[in-house]
Amino acid sequence: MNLSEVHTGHAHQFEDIEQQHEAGTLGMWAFLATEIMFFGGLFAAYTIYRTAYLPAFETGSRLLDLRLGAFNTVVLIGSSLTMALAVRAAQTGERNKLATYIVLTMILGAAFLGVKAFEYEHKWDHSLIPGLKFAPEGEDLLQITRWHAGIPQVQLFFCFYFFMTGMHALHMIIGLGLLAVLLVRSLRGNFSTHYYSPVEVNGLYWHFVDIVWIFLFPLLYLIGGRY
Amino acid sequence: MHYPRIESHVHYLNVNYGIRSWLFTTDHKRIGLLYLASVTFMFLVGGLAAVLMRLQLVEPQGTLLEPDTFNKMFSTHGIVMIFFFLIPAIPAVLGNFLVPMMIGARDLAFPRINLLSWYVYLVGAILTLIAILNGGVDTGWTFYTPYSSTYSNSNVLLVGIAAFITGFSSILTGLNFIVTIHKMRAPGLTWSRLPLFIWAHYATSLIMLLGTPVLAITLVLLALERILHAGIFDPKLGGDPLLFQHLFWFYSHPAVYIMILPAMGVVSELITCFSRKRIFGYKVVAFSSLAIAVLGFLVWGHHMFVTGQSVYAGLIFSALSFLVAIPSAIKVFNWTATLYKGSISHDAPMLYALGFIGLFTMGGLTGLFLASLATDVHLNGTYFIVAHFHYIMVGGTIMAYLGGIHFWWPKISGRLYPDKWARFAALVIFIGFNLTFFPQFLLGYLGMPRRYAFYPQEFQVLNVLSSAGASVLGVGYAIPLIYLIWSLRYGPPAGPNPWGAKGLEWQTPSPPPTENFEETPIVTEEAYAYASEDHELV
Amino acid sequence: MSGHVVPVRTYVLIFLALMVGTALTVGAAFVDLGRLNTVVALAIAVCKMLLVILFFMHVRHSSQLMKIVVASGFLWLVILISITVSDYLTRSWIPDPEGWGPSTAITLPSQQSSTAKTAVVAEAPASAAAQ
Amino acid sequence: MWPKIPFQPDQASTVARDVDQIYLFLTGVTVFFSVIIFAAIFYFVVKYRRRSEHEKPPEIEGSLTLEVTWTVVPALITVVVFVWSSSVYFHNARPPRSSMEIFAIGKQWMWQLQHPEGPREINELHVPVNVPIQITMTSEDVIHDFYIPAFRVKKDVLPGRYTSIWFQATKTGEYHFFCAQYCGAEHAGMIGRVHVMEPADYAAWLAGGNRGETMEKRAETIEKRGENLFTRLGCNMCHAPDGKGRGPSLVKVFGKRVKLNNGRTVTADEAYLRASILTPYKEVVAGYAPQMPTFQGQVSEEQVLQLIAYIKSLGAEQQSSTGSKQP
Ligand code: HEA
Ligand code: HEA
Ligand code: HEC
Ligand code: CUA
Ligand SMILES: [Cu+2]
Repeated sequence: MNLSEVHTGHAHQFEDIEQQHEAGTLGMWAFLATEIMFFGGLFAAYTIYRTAYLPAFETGSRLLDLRLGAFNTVVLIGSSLTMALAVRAAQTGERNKLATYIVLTMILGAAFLGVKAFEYEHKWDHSLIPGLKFAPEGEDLLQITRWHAGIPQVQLFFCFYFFMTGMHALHMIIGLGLLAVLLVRSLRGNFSTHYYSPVEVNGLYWHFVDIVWIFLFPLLYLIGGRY
Repeated sequence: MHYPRIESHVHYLNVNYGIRSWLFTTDHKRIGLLYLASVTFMFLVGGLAAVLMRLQLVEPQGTLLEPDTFNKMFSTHGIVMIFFFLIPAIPAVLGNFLVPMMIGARDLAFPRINLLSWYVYLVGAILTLIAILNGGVDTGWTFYTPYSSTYSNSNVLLVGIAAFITGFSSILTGLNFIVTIHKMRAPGLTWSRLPLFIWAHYATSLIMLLGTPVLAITLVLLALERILHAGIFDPKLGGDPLLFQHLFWFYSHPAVYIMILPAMGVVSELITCFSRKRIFGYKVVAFSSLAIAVLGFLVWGHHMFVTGQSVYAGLIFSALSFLVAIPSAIKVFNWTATLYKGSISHDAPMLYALGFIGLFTMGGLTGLFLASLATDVHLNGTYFIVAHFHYIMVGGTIMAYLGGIHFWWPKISGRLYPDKWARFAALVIFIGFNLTFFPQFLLGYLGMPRRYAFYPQEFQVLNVLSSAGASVLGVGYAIPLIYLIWSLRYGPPAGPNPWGAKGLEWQTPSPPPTENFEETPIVTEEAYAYASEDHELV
Repeated sequence: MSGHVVPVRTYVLIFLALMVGTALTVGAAFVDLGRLNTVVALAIAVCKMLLVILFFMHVRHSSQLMKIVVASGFLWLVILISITVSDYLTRSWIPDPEGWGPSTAITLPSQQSSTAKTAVVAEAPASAAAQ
Repeated sequence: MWPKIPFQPDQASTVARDVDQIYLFLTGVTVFFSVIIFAAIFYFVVKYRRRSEHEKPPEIEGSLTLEVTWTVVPALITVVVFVWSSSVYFHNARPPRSSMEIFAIGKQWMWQLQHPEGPREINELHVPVNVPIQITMTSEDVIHDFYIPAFRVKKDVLPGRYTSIWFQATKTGEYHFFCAQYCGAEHAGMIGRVHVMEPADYAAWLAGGNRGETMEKRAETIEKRGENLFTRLGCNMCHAPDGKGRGPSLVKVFGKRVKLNNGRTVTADEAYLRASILTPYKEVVAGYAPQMPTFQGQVSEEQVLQLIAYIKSLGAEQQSSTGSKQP
């Protein structure tokens, strides 16, 4: 939707703004159904290998930093809250609040990605990168043998760790890009109580990415327990 | 009767000119034509590969191509025909053109996403062509691991990425259709009044939305596995190659219904129009499209009966495969019953539609041989399967596609094509088709495996027959290509409704104006209400 | 355009509930519940997801159609996972009645141990599930 | 002369007849429905052809009776086919206990077939007629597929796993076998011949009478080769027959219910033995430390099979031996 559409009210193919709004929301939800299946392929593969190689997956899970994972969970849920508040601000036409909440959401999103990058670097230092540099050492190795898990199977766990969190991070990055556009538009005053569909649609996307993480966190960081 | 010359009104083709007006168009009709040009090109590429294969297979020793080259040919053929021709063919060409018009809308819900989908398709197609010219790919269209992930020395990565990208064009098209059909129907156009073409596209879109992403992620995994060798599909590192097959077929079986459902929609339109009758059992036919789409998601494992899948899973998949055949059967019977006491004309589109019913029936019924476990053990991986799916995809979908192109050509171009040639071509294609692929059923039963660059002597006769048929078929396809292009310039003007058909798309001039209708139509009757008034042929 | 405006309080409450959920999952990971650990973790995740979907994403106040779209997305995920898993779980179930010798394995390498070839059918599901 | 077109492959195994019957039935169904549909279309198209542009056909909504009929009839047919076909398939999923066992290894692009008595063949397989034969198969690289059209049997051959087929030939003669899963450049060349022989001829062949060139000259039994390997790889250093080594004794381990240190109990079948050699850390016998090194990468699939055959020859617990030795 470009600017001219905002001024004329709705795009030419729609009857009115209401129809356009509904179409946008339905479109985003349909897209999210697609996204569910996109991640779904990964979750299915994960389920199979986790069932098959539980000890190895537990070992792998213990090599992740639980604190960072939990911290990121909090950050991301926080960003979902600010996003929800942003949508609300758009609904009620509070422009300044809208921009503020978008900025907050972006900050939290960026914080999440920063922590993720830190974790990745840590994994690289400890040679836990499947395919490229996978040679768990020292205490890590000890743990692995203690649990009688095969190194290749632990590597599989790390495949999933990187594929899943990587895919998720990619979605976050795209989300941040979308938010940046949204921020500019909100600062330009493009949205009103009559027209805030893009804010809402972006919000849906952001919450979805949050939901993916809500599952990734226990499935990757918490399996096998820490007792 | 007098109708204005095409040039005399402003329509989507002459509203503006120049390459930019096409490349940046958001008009669904123009995008449909962009797709038409690109899928036709890809069909010729895939067809060329088929021609080379059939030439090679005339002789048992196969001296024309190196085995390696032959493998690249059938891979190219399968990948191009499936991902770049048949999946977009009807939805992205006819669907794009017709879905908004049939429901009385001015455009699809997201015109720019629609254009984007074409560009995405284009990028995928170009990458594939680059990969083919750069040495090709030799994994077959199924990309089975660990061959594709570890052992193949060809451009698997590039083609995988290309297929991944193209998948998104399919997703975007499906998304657009779903939203458009839900939200943008003309006043009075209730669900029970929708043309069956729309129902079929709705069902197809469901599959595109829910199935394609799984293929996408699978190809990502394949690509990563190929780059990193981390072991997801490599048994040496604890992976399971069968998991790839599960994920692949989770998309690719439903994908065969992406290929057939729109064709069924087209045939419903053709049969009703050319027998001037309401469809027999509208509700059943509409509902069976949805049933096929949903049940189609539950049967993917029937491609894995002999690959080491659990015997019990095999039983379940077999039973469900039989189940999904029932709604198809219902459709076939209803189409046939629609003919009863009709006023049947023998125009070219109708010939294609009738050809579709017959050949789809044969193709579908031979699918039962494969859904049945004991016989599939023998037939899996043989030419029987090749024959099965060509009967459905070439004998079925392409027939319907050509029928649809002929039917709506006057609407698309505003011109009529030479009817005699069209009927002649339909006949040549029908004969050539059967000559090409019927022998392959026999070959398969005799045990000739597919994807063989050379083969034992005893299979030669049938292979020669098949190759002979392919040349007839090739000629058959060339004829419409020529006269349709010819008609663009020399065809007589068609008028808004040359067939006396009922859909909304026929109530607007040919070619239609950019916004499709002068004013939004209001629908007051059921679909195919041919009995409601006298037909004036226009 | 008239969307349903949810009070800020609700959002904050949902946020707090999500925090509690997070704390619970982390806590549960430190308690040995055997195989229940996974079940608990997933149950909590599903609850959190529902909260996000219903409130943050406004599905609670959306049309029937929206609800169906959301539900079908998850239904399809369940189809994908459950049928695929059913293959893996039953691969080692080859029945082995009298008169028929052990048939060779069709399992993932790791499941080979549980390939209880001599086990009778009734016993097999248990051994497969024990994975 | 007009060349003769064959319509049916040789029918040379016990299951071939069963499969062909289903095939024939399905052909009947296909012909029946195709003829009905084609005939109806043709009849309608001629009878009701459009005679004038102003024809007004009667309005027909549909008919519930008809809809139900043509839903139920195909449904019943499919139920029949499903039950029939699945029972044949299911029956064939389990080799009879008295089968003679042959090992097959697929690799790009050849088949290696190993007889229990020692002879090893490449792309040729000699078997006696009227004896159930089980082929246990694995692959060294990609997925292949062992397919004998005349016997109507086929199964994918996977790396890292054992799959098997079995058949009982009913007619002596020579039949093709093919690789039916695409496996690379020479996929089409991965074919060979089964020679089905009278048992006496087979015995003579085994004894070295008329072997083809593809066969190895010196035929040690597979167990003997396994035994040599067992020493060469140093297995015997840890696995003393009296169980006093670092590892458990392997005498009579095959078919035994083994207790693992994680509390589970498993049956020591071929797959278990294979896993013990290649991934020993995964299943550790109760009472032992996970000290056994992996032999992954040091032994080929063929050698694994030889080791397994040797371990099996050390005796088996109870009923579980797969291969009774020979007819
Ligand atoms: C458009 C494409 C399309 C369609 C619609 C279908 C439709 C069907 N297919 Fe096909 N199939 C393919 C394309 C398609 N297939 C392809 C490409 C492959 C190979 C892939 C590869 O390996 O490369 C394949 C492979 C394939 C296999 C795997 C074989 C193997 O690899 O071992 C199986 C097995 O069950 C199968 C079954 C079926 C069935 C039961 C249907 C059913 O939906 C058919 C239903 C239709 C009818 C039944 C006809 C109408 C009915 C009547 C007139 C009434 C009488 C009816 C009854 C008595 C039931 N197909
Ligand atoms: C939409 C799908 C589609 C279509 C339309 C076709 C069309 C054809 N196919 Fe294809 N086919 C597949 C999908 C399709 N196929 C798939 C998925 C496979 C499996 C691949 C795999 O194993 O991975 C396959 C495999 C396959 C094989 C088996 C290869 C093997 O296993 O070794 C063969 C062999 O005969 C074959 C033949 C043909 C022929 C003769 C046509 C003909 O209909 C083609 C006719 C078209 C033309 C001849 C081009 C048009 C010609 C002109 C307009 C004239 C001018 C052109 C020139 C001068 C070139 N196909
Ligand atoms: C360093 C000593 C060592 C060597 C060398 C060794 N093993 Fe073992 N093996 C063990 C130990 C210890 C165990 C028991 C613990 C376990 O299951 O991992 C064992 C277990 C086994 C088992 C499972 C036995 C059972 O009772 O279930 C088999 C089979 C086996 N080994 C075969 C072999 C073969 C074949 C070789 C040679 C290729 C070999 N081993 C070499 C130490 C060894
Ligand atoms: Cu081996 Cu094909
Ligand atoms: Cu299928």
